[in-house]
Amino acid sequence: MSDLFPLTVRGATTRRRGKVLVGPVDLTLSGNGACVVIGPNGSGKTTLLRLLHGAARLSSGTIDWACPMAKARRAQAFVFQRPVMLRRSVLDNIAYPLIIRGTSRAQARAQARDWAERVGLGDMLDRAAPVLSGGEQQKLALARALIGQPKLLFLDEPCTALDGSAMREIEQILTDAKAAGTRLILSTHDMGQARRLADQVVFLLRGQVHESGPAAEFFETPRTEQARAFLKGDIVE
Amino acid sequence: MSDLFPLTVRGATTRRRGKVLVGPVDLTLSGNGACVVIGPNGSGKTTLLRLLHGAARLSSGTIDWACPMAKARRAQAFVFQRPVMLRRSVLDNIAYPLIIRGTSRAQARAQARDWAERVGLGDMLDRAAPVLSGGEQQKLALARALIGQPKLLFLDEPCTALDGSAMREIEQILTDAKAAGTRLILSTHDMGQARRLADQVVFLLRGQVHESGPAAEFFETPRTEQARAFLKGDIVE
Amino acid sequence: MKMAVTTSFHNSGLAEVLLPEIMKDLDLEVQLLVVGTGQALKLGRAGDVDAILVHSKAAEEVFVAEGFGTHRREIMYNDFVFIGPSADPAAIAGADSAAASLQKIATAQAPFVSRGDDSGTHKKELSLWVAAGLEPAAFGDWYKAVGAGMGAALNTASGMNAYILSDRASWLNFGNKGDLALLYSGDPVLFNQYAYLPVNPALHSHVKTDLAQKLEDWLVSDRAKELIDSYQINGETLFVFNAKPE
Amino acid sequence: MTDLWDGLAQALWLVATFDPELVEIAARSLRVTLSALVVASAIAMPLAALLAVRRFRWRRVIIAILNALMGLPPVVVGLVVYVMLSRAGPFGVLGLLFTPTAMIIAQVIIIVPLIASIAHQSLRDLWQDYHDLLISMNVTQWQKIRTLLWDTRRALLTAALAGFGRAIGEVGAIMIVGGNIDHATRVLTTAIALETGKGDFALALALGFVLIGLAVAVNLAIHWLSRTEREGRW
Amino acid sequence: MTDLWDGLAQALWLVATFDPELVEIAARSLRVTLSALVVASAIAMPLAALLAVRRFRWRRVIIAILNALMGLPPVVVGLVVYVMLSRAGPFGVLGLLFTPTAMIIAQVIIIVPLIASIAHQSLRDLWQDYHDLLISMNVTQWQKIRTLLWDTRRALLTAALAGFGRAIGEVGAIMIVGGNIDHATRVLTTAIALETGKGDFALALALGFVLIGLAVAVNLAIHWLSRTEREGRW
Ligand SMILES: Nc1ncnc2c1ncn2[C@@H]1O[C@H](COP(=O)(O)OP(=O)(O)OP(=O)(O)O)[C@@H](O)[C@H]1O
Ligand SMILES: Nc1ncnc2c1ncn2[C@@H]1O[C@H](COP(=O)(O)OP(=O)(O)OP(=O)(O)O)[C@@H](O)[C@H]1O
Ligand SMILES: [Mg+2]
Ligand SMILES: [Mg+2]
Repeated sequence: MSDLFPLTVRGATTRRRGKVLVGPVDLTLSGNGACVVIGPNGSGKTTLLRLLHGAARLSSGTIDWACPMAKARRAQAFVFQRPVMLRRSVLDNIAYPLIIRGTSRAQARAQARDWAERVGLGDMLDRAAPVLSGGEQQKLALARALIGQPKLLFLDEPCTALDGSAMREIEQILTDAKAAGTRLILSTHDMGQARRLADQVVFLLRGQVHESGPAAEFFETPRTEQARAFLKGDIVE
Repeated sequence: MSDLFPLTVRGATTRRRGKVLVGPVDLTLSGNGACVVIGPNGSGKTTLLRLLHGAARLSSGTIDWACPMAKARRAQAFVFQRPVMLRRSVLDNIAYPLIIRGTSRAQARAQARDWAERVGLGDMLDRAAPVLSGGEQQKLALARALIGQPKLLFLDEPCTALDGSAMREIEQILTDAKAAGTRLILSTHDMGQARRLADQVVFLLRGQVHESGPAAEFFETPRTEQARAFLKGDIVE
Repeated sequence: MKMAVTTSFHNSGLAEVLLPEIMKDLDLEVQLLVVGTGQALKLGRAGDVDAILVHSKAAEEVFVAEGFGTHRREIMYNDFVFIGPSADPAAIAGADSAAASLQKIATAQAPFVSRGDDSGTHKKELSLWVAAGLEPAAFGDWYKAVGAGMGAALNTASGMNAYILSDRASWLNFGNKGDLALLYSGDPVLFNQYAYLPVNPALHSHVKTDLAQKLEDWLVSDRAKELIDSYQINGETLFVFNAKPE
Repeated sequence: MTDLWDGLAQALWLVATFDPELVEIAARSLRVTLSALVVASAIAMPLAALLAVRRFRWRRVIIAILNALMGLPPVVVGLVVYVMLSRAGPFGVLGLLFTPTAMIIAQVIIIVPLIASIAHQSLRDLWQDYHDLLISMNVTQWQKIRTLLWDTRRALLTAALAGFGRAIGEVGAIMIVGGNIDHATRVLTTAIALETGKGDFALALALGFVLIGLAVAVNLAIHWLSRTEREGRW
Repeated sequence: MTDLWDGLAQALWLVATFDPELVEIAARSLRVTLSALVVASAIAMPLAALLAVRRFRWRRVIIAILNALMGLPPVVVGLVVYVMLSRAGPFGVLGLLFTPTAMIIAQVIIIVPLIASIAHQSLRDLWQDYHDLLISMNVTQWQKIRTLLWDTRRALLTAALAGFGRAIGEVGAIMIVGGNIDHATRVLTTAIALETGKGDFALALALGFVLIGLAVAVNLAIHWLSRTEREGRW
């Protein structure tokens, strides 16, 4: 927690074939709670999250954690927009992060069973993960990310495929994690969810941070024209 | 339109390794407009849509269109929950359905350019489709489905990855299509969207049709306990 | 012990008669490596076999002179024969010498398959052409140097219906005769001497000299003489034992 | 060991001096193998796509057999082709035995299962991706095959290269059907076998190194050429 | 043509009567090839996984070379192994030449590139799926390799079967290093070559059919055994 943050991003940029996907981004994140990244489709939310996590290559600029990079990486987990299912059973998927850290198989499975229960997958432990429904895959990815008790959890639109009650449950789990000291960085298109979870907001537009600040402030009195339009659901130019 | 419907489903069931995923489903769909399939995660929405479309194998029961099966299939299109991107450019992806029907390459591309513009992908025609962002992929899938002017369009949670304004635009496109006589069968977790688009509602629970009827009626006065709970966003048992 | 032998010797089938007897008499298991003459000499030079049995006098003498073999012991001989299409377009059947039949083939420009692999048979064939006053290097398309073992060359000749020089044993044992027939034989220049060469233990200490010696003694014995001389295929005697006692 | 160094030195020498005989047989090797490759690819790739796309009763059995045929003993292939093409055989009248055409036929038989198997793997994986979409679009069998072949062309290149390598290095079959006739059907591999039989291991190795160098060069060239496309990430 | 039918008839006869000589050499073929397969798989599969998982400077070049080596001419492999194992060579003291061990070594060299290339294809595709997740989990290189190998085991089976087929049908190399010694190093393919040289095509073809039958049987058996698992759809 405190040993990861503050996170300092200076001029971070990702390019592909000369085209700038994201950046330059300057950002400082500190303290606890959830930082919600919002922005129109293709504005670079996914790319930014991956960049912060170290899963995408930085073309220029720097990203510095309060501790060495390797240590910071180990304390993080990521739930991807399109969850990746290992070609194994649900149980083995959830237990996987523990097993690669050397936890005994029996213990890992016991914990995985717990987590499957908590996200509502308790009755399909032996099912092959790739055949799960969209929502079930998202739940699995979340359980798999949380089982390792990360200090920082990235979530890329984690509730898109969930039904109403599952969304509420997952939000509850996230709020609990937050209270227990896990720091969240998540992207979402659901402004309701953003309001419920966010302590801090980053508003992206065309690959750049257009506005950022405390959540209450941003949602009440957005400073820029574009943020106001986005919150109303209008097209942002 | 009229030559596809009424659709009559009798005892349709899908099993995998003995386990019933969906069914038995009895259903009759007729007339124009949109039929919205709702239900909790894993209730079988995706499976039912695929079953109706003929993309999943029927284990027992019958699905009858008002015209021969082969003809009915040709008049349909499907937007999958996880859009499939052909490993080609955005333009070639959208043009693909026309090209396989024998439209000349130039004409297909011209139309594809139009549709890309309409869904908001106009400035990334030459990008490789697999690198698109989640929302962009959904838009592409939609344009690709609509370009063939299907009489019946299946949409499996088509707006989950879209931002607010894109969602509004897509809903407008769908409403226009509906007005032009295209019949829609879509699933969604967004009850707001369901209310906006639905003429008829099918509420699935554990693989079976729990309740179905005209949209207005269903949303105002759901007949069953479970439907009421679901609409409130409570856990449905 | 391991012995490298030429394809033609092995194809004759004589090995299958001799080896069990050797096993019986000497309690010695001889493992045969069936390779081309050149390769057999090569294996001997490298010390990978204990002895070799080949039929290419000049090369053998060099082998011994260079010290790779202790000595050269002649064991037996058979003979070469001319094979060709049964219709015999070059009419060599009535020729009075090997040289004459070769001249007829060259004149008729009838297809002729040459081993072309530097083997004992090939060298013999070349020397025969020279003896007939002809120069193989100047031949036209009808002369096919196939670069293959005896069996493969016979297969090719059979496929092309061409003339070929073969040792009698390989020919008699050959199963894919097709339209081919034995057309000429008997000229003494066609004799084909087989010799036994033990590998020099001074160069390769691991060589089983004692076993090689035992085998040599057996090969020149009366017992071997009887077996070799009485070996027949289709009623034809193939080999003539001619080892001289030391 | 000296043979190895001698071989390397000779290989360099042969290549550096453009030894005319080497050039002749190397060119023949390439010509025969490339012809075989084109024919085999034209057969194997659509076949592989068909096996990926169509579900029929014996599909898995056919795939298993195709896998098994990857190991078709070249000598047996050579024999069968020989028997077929020999004058006593059904195609004897064509007079193809001991010609480069016969060698091409044998090579095609040997590499079709290899190319088909390797291609099938990639095609099947892509088909798993595309399956839902193409099925839902009512694409005809033939269009499915074309789409898959086109979109997986880079992997197909690997399959073709594998076939090329196998064909150019093959000797058992073409020795039998080609006959290793000097200036007519002698190629690199049969020349190597010949020199081995002669006991001239150094020359045999030299030719072998030239052959390997040729195969590696073709592979690197193709990989390098397909590099531009790779940038697109698929 | 008659040779073909004779061959088939003889093949049936040999198998039906359990001809002791056939059983001996077929068993030796299987023993040698299976040993080579185990060793080669143990080398090739982790190598393939490493090439899928690690990005280093020469990665693509190594993959291209591996592809090229799929076509390593068996005769050349045989020669190199011979030179190494010969009494005059560096490993001569081991006395391995003309033993089944030498044949296994040659086969391993021949099939490692084949198995690695085919395995690499599947591993790379799975890695594209898994990449993000495993990277984000800070999985060590070795764990990545283990995870990939385990989750793609069915495709690896295909790679192994391809290697098996290639090895059991190979003759050029094992002829040189094994020597085709009766009752010691004679296997099916060298026996076929021998009978071909004798012009006994029918017997050669018969042995060839037995060999092909063996390869097909092994393939079908494995495919059938892995069927249960297939049901899980991956
Ligand atoms: N390899 C690439 N080459 C070219 N463009 C790329 C590449 N990868 C991503 N992009 C583009 O970069 C932009 C940002 O993508 P990103 O996935 O970060 O968007 P996003 O904000 O997550 O969008 P969404 O809300 O739709 O998920 C998109 O327009 C995408 O098409
Ligand atoms: N091959 C299979 N084997 C076993 N179970 C399966 C298989 N395919 C799907 N299922 C299960 O069938 C159920 C229905 O899946 P489906 O994808 O239709 O749900 P859904 O209603 O679309 O859910 P979501 O809202 O999460 O997308 C799920 O619980 C899923 O895990
Ligand atoms: Mg995104
Ligand atoms: Mg679904």
